[in-house]
Amino acid sequence: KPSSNQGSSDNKSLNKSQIEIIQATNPEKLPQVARDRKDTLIVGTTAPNGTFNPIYSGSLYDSWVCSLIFDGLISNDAEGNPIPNVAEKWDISEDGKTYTFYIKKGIKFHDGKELTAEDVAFTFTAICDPNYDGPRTDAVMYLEGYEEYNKDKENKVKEVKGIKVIDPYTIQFTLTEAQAPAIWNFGYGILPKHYYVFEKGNIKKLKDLFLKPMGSGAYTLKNYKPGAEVVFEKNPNYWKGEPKIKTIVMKVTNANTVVQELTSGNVDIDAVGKPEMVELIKQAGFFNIYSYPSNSYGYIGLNLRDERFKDKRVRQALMYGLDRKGFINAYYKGNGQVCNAPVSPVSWAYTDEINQYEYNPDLANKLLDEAGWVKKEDGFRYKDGKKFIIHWMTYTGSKYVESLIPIVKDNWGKLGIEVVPELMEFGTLVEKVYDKREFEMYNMAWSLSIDPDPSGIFSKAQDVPGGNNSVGWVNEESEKLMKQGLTEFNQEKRKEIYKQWNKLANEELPYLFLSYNKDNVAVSCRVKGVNPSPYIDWTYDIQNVEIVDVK
Amino acid sequence: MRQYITRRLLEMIPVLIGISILIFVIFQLAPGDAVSAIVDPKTSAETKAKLREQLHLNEPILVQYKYWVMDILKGQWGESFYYKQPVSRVINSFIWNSFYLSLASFLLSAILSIPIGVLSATKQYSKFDYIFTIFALIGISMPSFFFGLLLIKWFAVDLKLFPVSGMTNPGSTATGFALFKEVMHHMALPLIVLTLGSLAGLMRYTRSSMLEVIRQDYIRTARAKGLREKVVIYKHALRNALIPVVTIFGMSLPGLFSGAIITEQIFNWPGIGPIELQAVNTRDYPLLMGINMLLALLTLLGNLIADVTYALVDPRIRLK
Amino acid sequence: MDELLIIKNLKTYFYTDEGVVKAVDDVSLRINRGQTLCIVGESGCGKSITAMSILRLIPDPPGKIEGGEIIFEGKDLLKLSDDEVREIRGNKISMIFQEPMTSLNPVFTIGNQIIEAIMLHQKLDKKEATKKSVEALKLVGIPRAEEIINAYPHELSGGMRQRAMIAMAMVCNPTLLIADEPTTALDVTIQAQILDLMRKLKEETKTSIMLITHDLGVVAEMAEYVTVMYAGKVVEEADVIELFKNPKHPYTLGLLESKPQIHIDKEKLYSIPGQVPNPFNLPKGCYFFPRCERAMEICKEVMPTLKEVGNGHKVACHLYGGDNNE
Amino acid sequence: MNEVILSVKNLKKYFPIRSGVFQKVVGHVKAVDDVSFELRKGETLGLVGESGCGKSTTGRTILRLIEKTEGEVMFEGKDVYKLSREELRKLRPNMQIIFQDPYSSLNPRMTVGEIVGEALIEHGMANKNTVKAKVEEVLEMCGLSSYYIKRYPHEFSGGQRQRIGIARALALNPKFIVCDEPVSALDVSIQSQIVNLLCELQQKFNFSYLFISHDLSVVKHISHRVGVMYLGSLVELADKKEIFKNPIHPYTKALLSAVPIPDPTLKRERIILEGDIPSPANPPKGCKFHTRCPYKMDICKEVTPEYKDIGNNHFVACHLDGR
Amino acid sequence: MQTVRSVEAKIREEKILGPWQLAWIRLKRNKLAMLGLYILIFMVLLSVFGPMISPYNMETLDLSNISAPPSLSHPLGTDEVGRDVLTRVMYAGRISLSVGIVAVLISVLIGSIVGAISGYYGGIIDAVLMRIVDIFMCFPFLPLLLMVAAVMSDYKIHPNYRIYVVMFIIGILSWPGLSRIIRGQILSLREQEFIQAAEALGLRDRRKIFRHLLPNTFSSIIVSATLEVAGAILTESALSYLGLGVTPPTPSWGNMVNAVTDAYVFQFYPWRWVPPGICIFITVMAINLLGDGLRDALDPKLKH
Ligand SMILES: Nc1ncnc2c1ncn2[C@@H]1O[C@H](COP(=O)(O)OP(=O)(O)OP(=O)(O)O)[C@@H](O)[C@H]1O
Ligand SMILES: Nc1ncnc2c1ncn2[C@@H]1O[C@H](COP(=O)(O)OP(=O)(O)OP(=O)(O)O)[C@@H](O)[C@H]1O
Ligand SMILES: [Mg+2]
Ligand SMILES: [Mg+2]
Repeated sequence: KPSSNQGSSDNKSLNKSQIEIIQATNPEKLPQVARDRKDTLIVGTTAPNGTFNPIYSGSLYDSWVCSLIFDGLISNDAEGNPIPNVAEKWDISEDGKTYTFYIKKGIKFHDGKELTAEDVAFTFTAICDPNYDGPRTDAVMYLEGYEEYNKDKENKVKEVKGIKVIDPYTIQFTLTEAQAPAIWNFGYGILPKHYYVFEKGNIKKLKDLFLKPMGSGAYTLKNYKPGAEVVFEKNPNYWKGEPKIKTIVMKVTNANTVVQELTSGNVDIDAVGKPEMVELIKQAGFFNIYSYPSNSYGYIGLNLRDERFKDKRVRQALMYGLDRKGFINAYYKGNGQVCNAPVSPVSWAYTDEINQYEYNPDLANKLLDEAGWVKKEDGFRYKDGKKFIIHWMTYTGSKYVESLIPIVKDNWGKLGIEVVPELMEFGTLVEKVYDKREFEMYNMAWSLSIDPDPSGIFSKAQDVPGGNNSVGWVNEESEKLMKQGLTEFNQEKRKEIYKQWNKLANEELPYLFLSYNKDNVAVSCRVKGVNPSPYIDWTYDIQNVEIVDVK
Repeated sequence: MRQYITRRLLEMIPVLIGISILIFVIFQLAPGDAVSAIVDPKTSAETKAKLREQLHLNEPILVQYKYWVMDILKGQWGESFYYKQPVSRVINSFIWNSFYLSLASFLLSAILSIPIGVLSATKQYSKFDYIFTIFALIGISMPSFFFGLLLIKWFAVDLKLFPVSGMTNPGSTATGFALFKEVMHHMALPLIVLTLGSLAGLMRYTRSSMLEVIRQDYIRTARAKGLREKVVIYKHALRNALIPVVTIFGMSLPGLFSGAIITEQIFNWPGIGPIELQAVNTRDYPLLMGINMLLALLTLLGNLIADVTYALVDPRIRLK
Repeated sequence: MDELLIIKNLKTYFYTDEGVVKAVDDVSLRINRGQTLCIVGESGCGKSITAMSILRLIPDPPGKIEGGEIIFEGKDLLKLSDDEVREIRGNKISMIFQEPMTSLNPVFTIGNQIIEAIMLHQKLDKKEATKKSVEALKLVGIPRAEEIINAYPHELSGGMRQRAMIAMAMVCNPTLLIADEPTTALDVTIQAQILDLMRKLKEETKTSIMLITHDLGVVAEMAEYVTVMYAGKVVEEADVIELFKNPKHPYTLGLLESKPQIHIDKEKLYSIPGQVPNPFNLPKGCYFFPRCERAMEICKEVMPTLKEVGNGHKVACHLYGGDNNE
Repeated sequence: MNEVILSVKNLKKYFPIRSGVFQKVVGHVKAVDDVSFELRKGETLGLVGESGCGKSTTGRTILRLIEKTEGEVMFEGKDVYKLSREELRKLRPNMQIIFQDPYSSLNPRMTVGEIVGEALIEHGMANKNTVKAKVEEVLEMCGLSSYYIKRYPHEFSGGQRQRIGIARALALNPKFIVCDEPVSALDVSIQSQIVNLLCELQQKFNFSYLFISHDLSVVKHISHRVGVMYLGSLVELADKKEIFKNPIHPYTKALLSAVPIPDPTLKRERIILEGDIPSPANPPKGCKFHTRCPYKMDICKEVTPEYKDIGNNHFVACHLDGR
Repeated sequence: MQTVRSVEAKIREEKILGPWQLAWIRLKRNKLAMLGLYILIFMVLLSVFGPMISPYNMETLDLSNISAPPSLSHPLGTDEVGRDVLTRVMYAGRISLSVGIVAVLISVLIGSIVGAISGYYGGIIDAVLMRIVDIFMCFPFLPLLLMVAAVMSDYKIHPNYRIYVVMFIIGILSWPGLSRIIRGQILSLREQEFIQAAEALGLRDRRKIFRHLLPNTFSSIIVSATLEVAGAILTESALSYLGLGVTPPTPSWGNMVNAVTDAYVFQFYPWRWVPPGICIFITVMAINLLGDGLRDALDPKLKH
């Protein structure tokens, strides 16, 4: 039954124990530079692109900028549930196709004008623009009248049918089909129409204002130095209350020097990659470290169009025959875990009740024997006179890959399978895998969205050139379950559906699942109110974040 | 000479056009495009197709080239796929940072390497020579990220003499001389790394061509005139030894603008080096074209300057 | 007499792969103030090296001054510091080198190279120095001197380069002018002009001249005293008139004989037979012995020493003095 | 006498003068300005003249080592300037040059053996095995011992270098040699040896020489005819005996009077030339010599004297014509 | 008379030594150059025979013993998957040495020939060749190399053979610079009189270029070659970023040294990057000593 979601749901499936917080042990070691910086918060980041517009921002880092400056209709809480933001509440119609949002009154943009339904309509219409070339199209594609509006270059169609302003504080969106995850399409920041307004087709106007963004958010952009930093000033009239920190600087850091930046007190918050680095930060003593599984997983893709890999037993044998735990221990040193299904442990759809594929070379050998791959005296397996050689395409510049290669080669070599790795630049690999589909085996990782719907990756519809189902896994049962999951609005029921689907994926192995890694975020002990977790970052409730004195 | 320069400048036009076509074709032939680089479960195949159309990526090379040329003729260099902004603006916002750093390093290494090279030559096989030879070889055989990290550890973390990275203090609003001082403070470490890398080449070239020259008869004449050894070496000998060095100087012109990928990355210097690499990764052709054409132009200019300088340095060379 | 330069037992050796070349071996010379000394001798006998040794310009390695003294105005040049020698070079002693092409720096204009010396030693400013160098070039007979000072060496003819070198050496009015074959590249009229100039310089400033040449005509015209060298050694020395009238050493005789003379026609020129000895393997006795028409047994074994044979005429030959009796 | 081996007609060579940063051409040095003569087989033509008057340039343009500006050079009936590079290259061994400046004409990185021997191999006159003997032979002919074969040019004295240059030219057995001051750097004993050698070779193989020298006594000894150049042009050309006995041009007279005599007791009257030495970039109008000529007349300032035969194969360009 | 004769006779028996033979004789006398040569030979031997002697295979991994510090059984410790660093360093030498040397040979060969021809002939030939050089220098190598890598993978060239292409590419990458340096010098050299002398002798252009002009640019060539050896060894690892270098698990010094990009490895696992770093340095040093010696040996004015 469609629900009217308000506030966090009763669903507490995010396993809190997944988040590990290491408290600062020696706050007094906080360097003087940090102590002296009373009203400025410095957050380490990878360089944003400067596309400071919520409907254009491509990278995570641009979206941080956007979430400081703009507010969306809805937002999400730490558990990954939608929560009200600009919209006080919302309704979803019975058929799941109509979304009505009720906007809180009195929200002001930075220039003091009030935020109304017109602005929301403007924002979503902009995404539908025929000349729109940003990454948000998927958010509006299922809006009624999208095609008409988007295909029309002569400016005959003036509005998108599915976007309807009911009154200044109510807006309604109509979709062509019902989909449970659709709610997430309404989280993007709202652009003030009076500021950004443009003729249909003249989307360039938006681009010209990338570096002069204006929204209703807690902060305003003060200064942007490309490749170096973004500086924000607080919005004293913020509708959720005046922010406590005057200035925020997003300073560009990199993996090589992040530890030095943090420990020398130059940066208050930053993500730290490797466990060894976490160790160094821990020793510094004045950081709280938040460590939790990220919403992603790494896998090996086998081309299921290849006769050899069509055989489930072969896939399973390869899975059993790979010491994934060994690899993860070597590479992540406790900062990762084995993955057995395409869902992250942080998701409410995650389940443990599946085959763990413990390292078992004997079983692997048995399965391969069964599949007809015979080991000859040269130590390799043959079938129909053909040697079992796998050409493995992988990408360069990654320590992950460099550790994985010797282990795969070694492990599968022992099974009698020769692996020939071939490294290429990531973009090349992507083209080969997704566009040309010329591969036997590759490896990559997926970074997932909050909603656990797997159809964006595994559906039959994605089994086209350019589609995400590169391995070509088409399974009737899976199609059925995914469809059910999409149209079911009750989370408990969806959870059950996805449990089944994950079991299926675990059995069928469209991918050889490898690993989950952990994110580690270091937050200086002088910063209060930042509690990063898989679904929320430091920008969450930024107006409540404060800098405190440390003894 | 004026004629020669004019001719060479005119020659540059077809060469640049040729190069632009060449670069364009190579970009098109290189695997992947700006859209295929997007790997996101939220982005469907349809959306990708739409984007391709929007960016003209589906059309034949020639048509795409036409679009690019038309953008150029309109006075802008097209729009970066990744930054969604005019290429000239993107380049402009990074290239000067690279230029300041590279120029400083170029000047520093020229100022250091020439005298060191000269001294190494005049005191061939002395302790001085050995020390700097070894120094130079360390400079070229060790990767720059190693030096970078080492310097950061020593000078930024342990001694706290210099900032770890960046070009200015976070959130700084300094202007004028204060800004200059701030930038210099941040520049020190990357400058050392870059200079160390380029020192060796110049130094060794200077040394070897000095070695050739200091045994010439006219050096003896200069000495016989009673000139001070400094004048003999730095005026009479160096001028003759400069020819290969001039070539290197000419060749370093594009380098002044192209940025140093690794050093800039390690020190988070907001230069163009990492941007170019990123443009390759994201297959941002308009941006790549822009950067490469700029560098091509500078390369041609640098070589022209070197050629003209030969004739100025060595009157025996006739330019035709 | 007022001695300006005394060279005592100078030894300059070259250490090469094949062995030691004793380019100058135990040479002693003296030049008085205002005197012109001519050095003649076989090509390769060490004339230029002797001259360069005076200014300490021997390329080291491979060359080395192995011994002796060079006393100039009472100071041993070989014992001076580099700075002190530099003070003397180009100022008190200047030298005209034998190879004008390679001795001029190809990348500086002629003027530049002359002006530099003037500015250094005469402390003149650039303008005056330029004026002076134009004058100097005119003095050595270079046409369009105003333009030539802006020309590069490769644009000049051999003779012009030579004259530029001469101008450069004379412009600072040295006390001692070492001229290493200064006029070989010049035509006779210019040669005459240059020789005149040198003579004038000598008369006016009491400059002493050490003139290395093999043109016996020039020797006859210029020299007051002549030294004849052979294979790194002095074999004969005498007053010029005495030497031409009364040459003693067989080599000197041969030299005088070989010279074609404009007034005398000969079918074939006389030439000294044989070859200059191998510098790495000099004969034990007199170096000239293998080529000498009047060689004796003793010449093969014993090296003759330089002996006075009257009239200030010295010769190193067993034919003269007592040695030949043994 | 024998057939003509070389004929030079109206040869001109102008060097551009450049100046300024942009190296603009601001004028020309008329290094060789309308020179014509013929040379026969077995003949030696002495060429004397003021230094810088264009003797070396004449020699080099004849061999096409530098390109002419105008005129014609016929060698053995072939126009040197009409040959292709390859044809010219094949012809090279027949016409050689001994350079005035020995040192700069020797490659500092080659041993004497190579310098002298390489062309022999290149032109197929010797092979790797026989070349050494040949080189030694030539070196010894020129008064250099064979033990010098492995040494480099900078290790030699000036005279020795000159002999290397001579050996290099002679080794190829050329029919015609431009001798650009081949003996001026040599001491007299070697000088006589070389002069004798050149004469001997000429007698034996009928060589022709263009013998450029300052040393009139040597020129007189070796030449059959003598040409006198002044400022890029020939001013007088005649038989040796004729020119030394009966010099007509005032410049020739001055030259002859300036020859030093190896006799310190002899003091002679010299014709001292006065006046400005004119520049080849801007030669005076009329007779080029008039600025320095002791006998100059008014006509000399205006009219260029014709270069003509005044009988006895005696060419001269002077308004006085000896009468 | 006698003595002179016999001496001459003795000397006459010797052959005319070519410049290379002379150089070799002189080189042998230069202790430092010989030291360089011996080190180089040692490095070559080590990388050829070292892996054969080692008890470990460069691929044998030991997940129970990762990033272990040097010990008796692993003199240089182990890497991130427990492989023996010493074995890998030795094996990497094969790749890096051959990349360094072959790439530089290619670059020197093309660079000096193009530079010499261009400088010697001048005119149109120079203009054309230098424009080609210009174009090469303007080439966007990153995308080009991506393309090459993709083509190689399309044609299923075995990753192990790609290293030859890499050598070639590095060589091709670096010749234009050298050729401009050489050309610059030749431009000045060809105006010298000895070239006129060579012309007068009727020597073929080939000989003039290779015997008369190029040897006079030797010091530049040698300097650039020594600098490039180091460059090539390091470039190889940069190329692997574009998918062109050696394929893991095959090691190369450049790749191993690259481990230092990890700040942690840099600080705590020095045995993983110091040895390959030292190998590169020693090799470059050796080549430099040898090059310096060779230059001196070929410079007749520097005889001792
Ligand atoms: N760098 C050197 N290495 C070896 N031997 C040398 C070197 N320089 C000169 N010599 C030798 O020293 C000897 C003397 O040379 P020097 O130049 O003094 O002769 P010279 O008397 O000036 O002859 P010339 O009249 O031909 O100029 C010669 O035999 C020459 O070969
Ligand atoms: N490359 C050049 N560029 C410009 N001018 C030149 C060049 N070569 C020679 N000249 C000029 O040409 C004239 C003739 O020079 P050339 O060398 O032929 O004289 P020469 O008669 O051989 O003199 P010398 O007896 O001194 O050798 C001189 O004025 C000289 O300055
Ligand atoms: Mg000499
Ligand atoms: Mg001449």
